[in-house]
Amino acid sequence: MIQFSGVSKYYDGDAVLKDISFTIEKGELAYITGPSGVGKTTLLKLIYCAERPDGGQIIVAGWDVGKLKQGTIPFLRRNVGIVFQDFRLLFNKTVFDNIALALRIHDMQPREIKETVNNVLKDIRLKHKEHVFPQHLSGGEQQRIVIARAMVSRPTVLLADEPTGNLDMDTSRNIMSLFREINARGTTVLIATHNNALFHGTGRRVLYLSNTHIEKEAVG
Amino acid sequence: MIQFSGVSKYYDGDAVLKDISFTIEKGELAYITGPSGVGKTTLLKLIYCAERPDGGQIIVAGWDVGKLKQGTIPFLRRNVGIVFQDFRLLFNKTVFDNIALALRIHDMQPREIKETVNNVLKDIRLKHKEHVFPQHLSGGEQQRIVIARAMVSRPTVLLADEPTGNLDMDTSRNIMSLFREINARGTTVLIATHNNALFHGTGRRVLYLSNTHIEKEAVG
Amino acid sequence: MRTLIYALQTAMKSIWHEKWINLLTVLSVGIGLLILSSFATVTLNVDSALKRWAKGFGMVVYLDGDLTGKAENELKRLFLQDPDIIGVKYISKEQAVRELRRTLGENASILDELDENPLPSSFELKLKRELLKPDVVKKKAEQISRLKGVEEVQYGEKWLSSLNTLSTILKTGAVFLGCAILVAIVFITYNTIKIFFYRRKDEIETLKLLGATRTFIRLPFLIEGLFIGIAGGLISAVALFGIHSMISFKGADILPAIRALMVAPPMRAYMAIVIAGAAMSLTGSFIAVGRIRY
Amino acid sequence: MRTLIYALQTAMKSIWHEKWINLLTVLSVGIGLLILSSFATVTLNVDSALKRWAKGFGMVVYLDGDLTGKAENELKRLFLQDPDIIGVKYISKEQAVRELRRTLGENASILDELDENPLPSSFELKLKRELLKPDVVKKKAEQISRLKGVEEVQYGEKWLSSLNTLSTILKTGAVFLGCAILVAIVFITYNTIKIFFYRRKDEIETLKLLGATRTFIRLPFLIEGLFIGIAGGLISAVALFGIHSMISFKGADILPAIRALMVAPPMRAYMAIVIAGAAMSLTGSFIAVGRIRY
Ligand SMILES: Nc1ncnc2c1ncn2[C@@H]1O[C@H](COP(=O)(O)OP(=O)(O)OP(=O)(O)O)[C@@H](O)[C@H]1O
Ligand SMILES: Nc1ncnc2c1ncn2[C@@H]1O[C@H](COP(=O)(O)OP(=O)(O)OP(=O)(O)O)[C@@H](O)[C@H]1O
Ligand SMILES: [Mg+2]
Ligand SMILES: [Mg+2]
Repeated sequence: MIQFSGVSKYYDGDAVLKDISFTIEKGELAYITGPSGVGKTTLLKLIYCAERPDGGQIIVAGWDVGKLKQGTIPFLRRNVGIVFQDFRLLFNKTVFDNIALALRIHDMQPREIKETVNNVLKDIRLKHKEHVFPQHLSGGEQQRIVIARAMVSRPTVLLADEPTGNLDMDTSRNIMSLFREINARGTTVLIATHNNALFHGTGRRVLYLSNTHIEKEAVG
Repeated sequence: MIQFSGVSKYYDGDAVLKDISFTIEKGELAYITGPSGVGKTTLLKLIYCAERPDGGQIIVAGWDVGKLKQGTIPFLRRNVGIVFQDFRLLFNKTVFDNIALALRIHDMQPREIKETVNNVLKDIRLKHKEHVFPQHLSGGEQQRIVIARAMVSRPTVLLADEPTGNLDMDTSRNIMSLFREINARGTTVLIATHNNALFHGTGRRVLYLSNTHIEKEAVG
Repeated sequence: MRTLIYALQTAMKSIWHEKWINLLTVLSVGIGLLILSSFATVTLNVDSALKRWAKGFGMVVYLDGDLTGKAENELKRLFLQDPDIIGVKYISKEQAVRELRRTLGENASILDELDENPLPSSFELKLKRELLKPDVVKKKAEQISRLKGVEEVQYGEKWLSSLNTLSTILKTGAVFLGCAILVAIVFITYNTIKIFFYRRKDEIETLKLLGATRTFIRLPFLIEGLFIGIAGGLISAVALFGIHSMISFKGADILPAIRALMVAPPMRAYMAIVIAGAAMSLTGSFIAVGRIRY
Repeated sequence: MRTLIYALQTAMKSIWHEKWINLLTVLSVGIGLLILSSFATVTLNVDSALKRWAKGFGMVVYLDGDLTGKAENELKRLFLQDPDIIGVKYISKEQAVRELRRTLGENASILDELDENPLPSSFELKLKRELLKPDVVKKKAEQISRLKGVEEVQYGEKWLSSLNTLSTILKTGAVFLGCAILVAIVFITYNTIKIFFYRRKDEIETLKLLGATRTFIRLPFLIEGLFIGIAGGLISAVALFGIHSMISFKGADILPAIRALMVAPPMRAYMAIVIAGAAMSLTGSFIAVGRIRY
């Protein structure tokens, strides 16, 4: 589903990722970890084509991401749900509309949108905040909305960047079980985090990023 | 230094904080904790007058915050350094200028600004990113810049909202020792976090927020 | 299709939400178009008036007093053959006196005291419109004045050159003003749409990351720009019509001829204003939205 | 003080950084001011021309042919005493003939054939400026025509009312256009400054939280608006001067009198344009920045 072959990425001449190769199979749930500034977010950006690789090849859901034309990028992104580290919620839209937007882009019918959004709001236990604007939510609540928006369109790939950075342990556990659920429905999930507690004892594959390369691969 | 007496705060009729009273002494370093959405950020906002209390009295560094006139608010805030949960870095200014801004507002001389900012950049180990724009930094690096900006003007009170949400354990420890250092120089520090690991074994005062009131006060 | 509906909804919401700034933009665009179209109308009118005058422009060829009827006919034949001359009118001594009498009005009685008619007979020649340039006319006049039996050739030298200069000045002015206002209108819309664009900058960045196509992102802004242009055009068309009616109504009191002289902008011109407004605003919006890069 | 320096730096950086949009704003403001001041100049000129004409406006009182010199003197005394009349000029029969001769020009020779002078003697009266309203003049004329020895009173009834209407129309137009363009200029600056404001919205929110005063936040925008207004004003002042010079230069070819007739905008007026531009733009910026609430 996600396949990196010899991928490199430089920023201003400094390598952030160098000759990275790995494969995430369809239906897998895997983690990327490593200290702050190691390149976890950069790696995810390469997958959804917000950055272009300086070398190597990236195949995501059959698309050769590095060679994608500008006009084709939206169609790749419709297959990829993203939990952004910096949230990117729209402050002039209610919680409901923020999530619904992802479906509008998919050209879904209004009635269907309503049903789907309400369901996902129940899943993240924020149905009562439906008509609230995001700036009136706590950091943790916002984080859950971002997760909801990423998964509501049932993408084939789900990328999550530090999805529990603003959550206490209880809520974190809750969110992680949500990810497992989505994964069970067939979505490939890739989670970037520095929080070892998230993958300890899960039995999932963990890629350890360190100083521009994948240092080791282990089972969490 | 910070004194809450019977403070309440309602959002749309729902109480977030109700009849809260506590005092943080000058020179203290204390923690506020509690699950996501309990009102930690709200409590901090009351201190720097981004929200007004619906009842009770708040005294910060001698100012009666609840009754501050619009024109006086900037002068309160110059005494309060804030590490925002959502960072609030300026993406059109370099790292250096982002931090320098806090000093320009304080009407400091350009030469002095340069020296002070360079020192603080060394403290957070990001001197080499001086001329980089924040959007080109990793989440953790951005977090450290926000901390630097909050403390560069040597405020009498420092508020930190989830200052390690985006940091791995190593960097977190580093940042916490920075806070202790600032505190040792006489600044009163109040840290809001859901991460128990941050205050476990520090011997500092911890306020446990739960369901609109302070449930218990303990030593971490 | 659903994209269009959604874009329309978004545009409508934005138009309503930002009604003041939209209203001011529409008014500014309307004022610009009104000034432009008023100036065009004035130029059109002046130009058509000039053309009329030019049409009436004639050379008067005074004949020697003692010329025989035959010689006069000879001259007339000559003028009629000349391809540059499109009208030849013979004015006899008697007609000349009658005209003078009319000119004198009340004082015409002095003419009664005359025994003999002192006025010469003359030809009034009309030149082809194309030749009505000061220097061409001058050459023609000299040429004619050298003919046998011609005493003198008179024509409004001063006026002719004035009319030409005035017409040129007005047309140059119209082109300059036109360009300036065109740029201004495009810019005003650009500015307003840019404001909306910046207000939604974060939103657009996020939309891009969520997989929205360029059309999905751009369409609401273009619709809003189109609306502004059409509304501005309509306002200025209505205002132009009002002003024109008022002037031809009020003006008729001053100068009854004004009604006959004034050229009303045709229906097509009003439509053109609206279309021009729409085109300018759309251009401005297009530039404001800019290239969208993922 | 350091705040001012910092604000100046910020404003300068923004002016340079956004040079295109700033240039277009300056040009738009300049065009608006130019149209406004051109129209004002035209109105001023027309009005002053009208005033001159009005000053030259006279009533001609034709006297009975058989009036004695004493009776004429009596009438003159009467006119001189009338407070409404500020100028009395006697035109004898002989002067009348001389004037007619001049009017006839070439054809004046017919007058030589006359034995007796058929023209009446007359008075030319000038009325006080304040009385130059169509109905007042009419009443006065009727009153005078009833005097003994007066044959007829003539005056340019049509023209007088035309001039009045024209002057009113122009002044009303100037006021309307003035308001419209004033609003447009304020709005254009508002729009541009608002764009800058929105671009820096996050920055401003953060500045507020970091303890910046309102002045610190607002000053750069106001300086930028002031700059736009002054630049626009200067451009339009220079353009107006250029156009005015060109017209009085070129126009002199057409109508030599134009140079004497034309009222040049005084130096003060040019300064006024710049100041007006600055004031309007500053107003626009002020509104754009809005109330800053912490
Ligand atoms: N657009 C950019 N231009 C230049 N340098 C960049 C850019 N984006 C990221 N970097 C740099 O690349 C490195 C990796 O950044 P990245 O955001 O991928 O880290 P990360 O692993 O997500 O860290 P964190 O856990 O702190 O979020 C950092 O040192 C950062 O400063
Ligand atoms: N401006 C607002 N208007 C309405 N409700 C608000 C507003 N700000 C916060 N709230 C609500 O108040 C509650 C407390 O929010 P707050 O941000 O203080 O939580 P928190 O303790 O900081 O949580 P977290 O750890 O997730 O950041 C939340 O339920 C939130 O939805
Ligand atoms: Mg990251
Ligand atoms: Mg919070």
